[in-house]
Amino acid sequence: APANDTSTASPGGASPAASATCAKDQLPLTTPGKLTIGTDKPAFEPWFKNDDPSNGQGFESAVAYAVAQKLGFTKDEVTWAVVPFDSSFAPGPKKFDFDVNQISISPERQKAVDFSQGYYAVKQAVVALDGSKFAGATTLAELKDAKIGVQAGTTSLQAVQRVIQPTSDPSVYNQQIDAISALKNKQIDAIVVDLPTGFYVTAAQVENSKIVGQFAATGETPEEFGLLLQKGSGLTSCVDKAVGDLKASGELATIETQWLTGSAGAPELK
Amino acid sequence: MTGGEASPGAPTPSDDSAASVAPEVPTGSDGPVASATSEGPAASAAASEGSAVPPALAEWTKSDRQIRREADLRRRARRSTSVATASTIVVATVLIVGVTASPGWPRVQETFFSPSQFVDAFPDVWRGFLLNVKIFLIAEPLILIVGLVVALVRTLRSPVFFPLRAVAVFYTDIFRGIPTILLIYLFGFGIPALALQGAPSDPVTLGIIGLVLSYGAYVAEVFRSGIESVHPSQRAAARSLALSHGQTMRYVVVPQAARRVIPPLLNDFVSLQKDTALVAVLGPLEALRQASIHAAETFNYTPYMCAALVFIALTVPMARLTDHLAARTARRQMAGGHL
Amino acid sequence: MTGGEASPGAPTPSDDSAASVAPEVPTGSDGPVASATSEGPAASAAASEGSAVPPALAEWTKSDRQIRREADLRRRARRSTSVATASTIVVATVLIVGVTASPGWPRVQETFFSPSQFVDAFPDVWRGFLLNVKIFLIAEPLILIVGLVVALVRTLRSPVFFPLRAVAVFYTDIFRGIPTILLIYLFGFGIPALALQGAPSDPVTLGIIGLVLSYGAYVAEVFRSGIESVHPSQRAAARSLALSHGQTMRYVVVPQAARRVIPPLLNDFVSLQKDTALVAVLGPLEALRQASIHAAETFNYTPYMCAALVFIALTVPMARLTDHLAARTARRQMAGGHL
Amino acid sequence: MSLLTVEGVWKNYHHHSVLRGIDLEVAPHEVVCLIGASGSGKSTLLRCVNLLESIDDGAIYLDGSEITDVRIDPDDVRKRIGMVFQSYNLFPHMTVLDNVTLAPRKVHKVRPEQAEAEARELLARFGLADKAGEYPDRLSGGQQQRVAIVRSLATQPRLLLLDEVTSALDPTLVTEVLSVIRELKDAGMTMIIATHEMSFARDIADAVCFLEGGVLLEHGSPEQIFTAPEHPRTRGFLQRVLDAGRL
Amino acid sequence: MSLLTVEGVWKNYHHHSVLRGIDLEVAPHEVVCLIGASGSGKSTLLRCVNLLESIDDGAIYLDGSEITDVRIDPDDVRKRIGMVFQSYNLFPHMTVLDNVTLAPRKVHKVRPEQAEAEARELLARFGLADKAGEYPDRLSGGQQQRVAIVRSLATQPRLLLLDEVTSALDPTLVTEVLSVIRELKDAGMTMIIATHEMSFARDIADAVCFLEGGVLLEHGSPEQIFTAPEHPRTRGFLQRVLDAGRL
Ligand SMILES: Nc1ncnc2c1ncn2[C@@H]1O[C@H](COP(=O)(O)OP(=O)(O)OP(=O)(O)O)[C@@H](O)[C@H]1O
Ligand SMILES: Nc1ncnc2c1ncn2[C@@H]1O[C@H](COP(=O)(O)OP(=O)(O)OP(=O)(O)O)[C@@H](O)[C@H]1O
Ligand SMILES: [Mg+2]
Ligand SMILES: [Mg+2]
Repeated sequence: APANDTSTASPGGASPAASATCAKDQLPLTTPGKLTIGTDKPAFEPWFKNDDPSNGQGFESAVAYAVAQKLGFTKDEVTWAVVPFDSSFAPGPKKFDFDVNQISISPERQKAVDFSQGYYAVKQAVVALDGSKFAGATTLAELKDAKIGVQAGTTSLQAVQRVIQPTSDPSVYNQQIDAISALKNKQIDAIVVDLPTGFYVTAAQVENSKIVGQFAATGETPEEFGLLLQKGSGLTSCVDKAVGDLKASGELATIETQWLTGSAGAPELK
Repeated sequence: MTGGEASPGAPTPSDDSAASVAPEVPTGSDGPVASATSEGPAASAAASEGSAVPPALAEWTKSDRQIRREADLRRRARRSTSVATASTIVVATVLIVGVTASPGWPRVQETFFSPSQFVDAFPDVWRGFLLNVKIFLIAEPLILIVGLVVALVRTLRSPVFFPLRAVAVFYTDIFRGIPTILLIYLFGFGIPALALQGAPSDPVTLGIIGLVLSYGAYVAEVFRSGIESVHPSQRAAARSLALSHGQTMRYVVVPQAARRVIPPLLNDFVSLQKDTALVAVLGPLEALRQASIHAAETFNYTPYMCAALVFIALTVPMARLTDHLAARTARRQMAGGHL
Repeated sequence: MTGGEASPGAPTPSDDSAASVAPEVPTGSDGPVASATSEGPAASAAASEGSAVPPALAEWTKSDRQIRREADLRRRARRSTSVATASTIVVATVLIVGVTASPGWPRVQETFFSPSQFVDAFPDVWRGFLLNVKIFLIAEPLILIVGLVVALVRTLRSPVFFPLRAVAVFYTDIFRGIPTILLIYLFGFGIPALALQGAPSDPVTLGIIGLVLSYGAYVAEVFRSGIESVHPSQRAAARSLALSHGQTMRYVVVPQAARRVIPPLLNDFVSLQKDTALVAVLGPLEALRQASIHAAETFNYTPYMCAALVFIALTVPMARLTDHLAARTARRQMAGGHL
Repeated sequence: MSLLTVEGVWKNYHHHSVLRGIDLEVAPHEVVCLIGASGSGKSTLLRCVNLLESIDDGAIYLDGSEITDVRIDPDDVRKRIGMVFQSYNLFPHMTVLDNVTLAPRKVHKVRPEQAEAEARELLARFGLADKAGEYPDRLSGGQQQRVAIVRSLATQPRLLLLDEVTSALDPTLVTEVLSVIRELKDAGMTMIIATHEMSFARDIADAVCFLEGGVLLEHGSPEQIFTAPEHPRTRGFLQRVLDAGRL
Repeated sequence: MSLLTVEGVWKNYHHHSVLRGIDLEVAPHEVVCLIGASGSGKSTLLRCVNLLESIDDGAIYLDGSEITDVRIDPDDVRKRIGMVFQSYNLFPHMTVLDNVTLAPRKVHKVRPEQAEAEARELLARFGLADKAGEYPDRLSGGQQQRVAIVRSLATQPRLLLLDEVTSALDPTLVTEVLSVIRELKDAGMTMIIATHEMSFARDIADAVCFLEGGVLLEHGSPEQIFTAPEHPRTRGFLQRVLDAGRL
């Protein structure tokens, strides 16, 4: 996952400037009549399937279409735009109506962009090769001396720095493939990714690897992914409401169980 | 374009018949000025720069001594060449065997040199590469213009132009100092953020702006050094003909400078060709980005090799051309030419 | 190091007293060979290259005409300079007002120039930058060695060395053609994947290997052009003294080439300084990576400005030094010097 | 009235004076040769006359009007003066014809066809008719200098300055250039010639000036200067030239 | 026995022969001057003798043994021959002293102190004692050429080749270099001198060779060559030099 983030976040920090109605024809869209949704390329499993966000498969693709439906758009009225993580938060006009890219909500980020309320509460997990030195770790303290790799632009890095506080600087890679190559090459001892990605990595990407464990919730507010919108966007309240409705109706939970493995089987690291 | 076709000093077949051990030289007649055909001492002097008279090789028959000597030389050359070749082959073989026999080789081969991955990635990488080429083709002329203008501003010597010159110096200093990728970030995300009427927001355009400003600073310096390398006497000669500063630059200095800067310029363009990949940070799917997408998808680095190949296919010929031109320039300068 | 301290031709205070409208010149005595002190024509000839005799300015009193002329000149210069300055200021002001008055300016200011973000990011960026500097300092000497060796191999003219030369040519061509970042990928992930005994796996080391091989190819070309720019007569002079090819290179050609290539070399080092950032793809936290981490965390680009600043702080002085040296070299070459 | 008047001209570089109050008059159709050791200021004087250098004192008049006045456009002056240098004279990226027609076309705004016709005529007059299309580096040194002279004549200058036009030439090529200059004298061209060729100076000059250390030490007819120099320094200089086998 | 024997030497460049069967003998202590127009092959011949060029036919013997044999190490030959070029002679990055001591130290393995002492002695002998610490570009052209000669003498060569050592010099600087060569002749040095200075050649040479188009057309005593040249081409050449005021 290119930009899956965790950090303390207040869920649903929606803009108060909510437009009165969320009628489809009154929404201020980038392209009239179309809902443009952004995500990075490639789009990773389990969030998307086959690097094709428009197939409705994968967790985030399904969520995006569910939100679109709530806003009154048919599948045909949804278009996808490639938005690299770095440019998703660039100031200025956006080429998407909202961006779904495993972006964690944080107060700092909310100064720059709008978020919907969270659609997924994420936890970080540690992945190591079977039989490696740190594969049997059960506590965070045991991981202190590990050389840990993370992906740039994710909040896994902050999690590592705050929770594990390793003795040596973590390695930060542009892409997950690089982190995984380094793991395979034994240049690093473990990688930290969000839990769904972790499951996917161990199941499909790295043979003989295992999830060492997941981080315990850090106390305060849980880390959540939110949909990203232009700062002050007129869509924010509607999108936020749509997510809220999905949550309330249990639809979101259904999508989650369909596409994401549960957190069972990943012991919590103390 | 009258006459002058037969270059003096070069032997022509018709000379052979007349050639003898002491070949004929046109003896000095009256002054060269009087003779409208420019024969006489002038012509013979020109010819004598090549060699007093075109001597043909025909009359030379190799002596036995020379034939023996050359056979000797060939034998010695053959011996040492084969030693060298053999040792090179041995070293190369050891290297190749060492790498391919290493425990990780199958994995490396699979990860970096997978033919099927190559075939899969190639169309996309190629499509991306066309974008690189497009960016390059648009950026290059703009860079040349920016570079030339800035360089010309820096040649203005009068104190009147101090502020302008200061701007040019500031520009070249700062923009050479910042990593190109940062400039692309800055322009790519900064200009749209200003939300100005009519400001471009297309990432490719913005990336090109960043590249132009970054490379413009380099090219300005290249042009400036080229301009300064033109011998001051050329400038004096032009000014003494009452050409103005602008005319001197335009007709005399810049054309000569342009030829001299072609090699370093091409060097910069080889780099530019590679740095078009940086525009990827703004989103466009150029070759490297396409390769990295494929790599990320398949967890295989072969697409990068694919990208390396398309880049090499363009940059190596360009680099060779550069070398060739540089060598020619150097030869020219050695030959001196100028009286 | 005997004598020769008083440079001939330069006026010394003691000359002033003796100076007259027609200053004294040592008249030619016997031949210079006989006189052990090298006075006589030789010395006077040397002096006359500066000027026949050091003429002091003391005796020159400005005429009224000249005083008026200079006042006139100053007046004209002042007028045009102020016009130029005013217009520059106007343009600059319009530009600044235009940007800051744009609707997006407050957002831009907040996103790119936030002091608090700057303060937050600076320590990490600085720490990262120290790694850049370290990589640079290790890579630089290695690059010089690789470049020099490859360049020297390419100067070998004998056919015996053909295979070696071929390897050198192949190396420079390929490694100049591939984007540096690709080389770093290849070495950074390829070498550890080989799982060879004793092969390095530390990303910084691997990154340095990639940089060295990439820049080594460039620097080899720079050295080669420097070596070829040494006038062939210098080589002939050395060989005629019975120095071997190696000795000629070592004592005569390379020292002269080294001086000439300093400017282009420094140029390459400015680029290297910036390209150390590419090692980030292998994991190390250098300045640009630190900046991007901060930017991703806060969705604010100010950390990039922070990185730009630390880079400028190093590259601009280096670029200025390069320019200065290049200008000095150019002046030297103009002066000609060599008989 | 004299064509050119140089009046108390000083020129300083950094810490020394290269010209130290030069006075010189050149009448129309007169040929003046400047002689003197290397560094005596011959080239500098010529460059000052052509306004390629600013002077530090004194004044220079051409046709009676001051050309060193700050209000004068140097290019207007240079239109009336031709100059040929020791070396690096021709523009190597242009053909002989382009070299010759550049100034007429761009400065004097002569129509291209006319400029070309005139240039060809001049080239033919100096035995270079068949070189019009050549690039300078295909010419011998002597031919190059002849083209340079033709180029400076193409704008019909009032005054021609020649700065050691033969000293970069192989001795066997010198003759052809010198005979061009002789022909110009016969055609009535006013010239100032800095030269190391004493025999030529003696032969062609109406007046010879001996410079040393930026001072015009002696000025007279060639007979007087070469056979009975007044100043001991002139004698010393000529003696040294004689020793080198060059008189 | 002759010191140097050149026997039927040919040298080809691309499509023409620059030397066309040169035969020449130089006895010990003899001074041979090569004269001829530019491009006649003087420099090429000297370069062949010093093995800076390979020859295409013929043979060259030094002290009776063939130096053009393929088994001979050229550096061994060059140790016994000194050569001074027209220009770009000195190494600009070394002081005069280092220029002079380089070959003795690195090639002849003389101890540094001894090399320096000998170099200083030689420099003093040629009036350059106080220039030992200077860099070449601080010297006048004449001084530079004198240093170049000293440098080639420092390895005590059997034979000295001088290639137009004065033609890049200002005429007023020529004398000092020529007098050095005169002194060398008096000291008994064997020399081959390519020169354009006819009066000097007449004065110093034991034998003069006239080259044209790579052929040694005439070889004789200076009196014979300069006053009664046999070959009409020699006469033509000398006439042209005379026209240029250089005899
Ligand atoms: N641009 C300059 N800066 C400093 N000094 C200069 C400059 N140009 C010339 N000079 C000095 O001015 C003096 C006179 O030079 P000039 O070229 O006029 O002499 P010249 O008589 O023409 O000599 P030559 O016969 O060698 O051409 C010399 O001492 C020279 O070093
Ligand atoms: N490296 C080379 N390649 C091709 N031709 C060459 C080369 N070197 C010399 N020549 C040619 O060989 C001929 C003889 O040249 P050389 O330098 O020996 O003449 P020279 O008598 O020394 O002339 P000068 O008086 O000008 O020094 C000339 O025609 C020249 O062009
Ligand atoms: Mg001069
Ligand atoms: Mg020669």
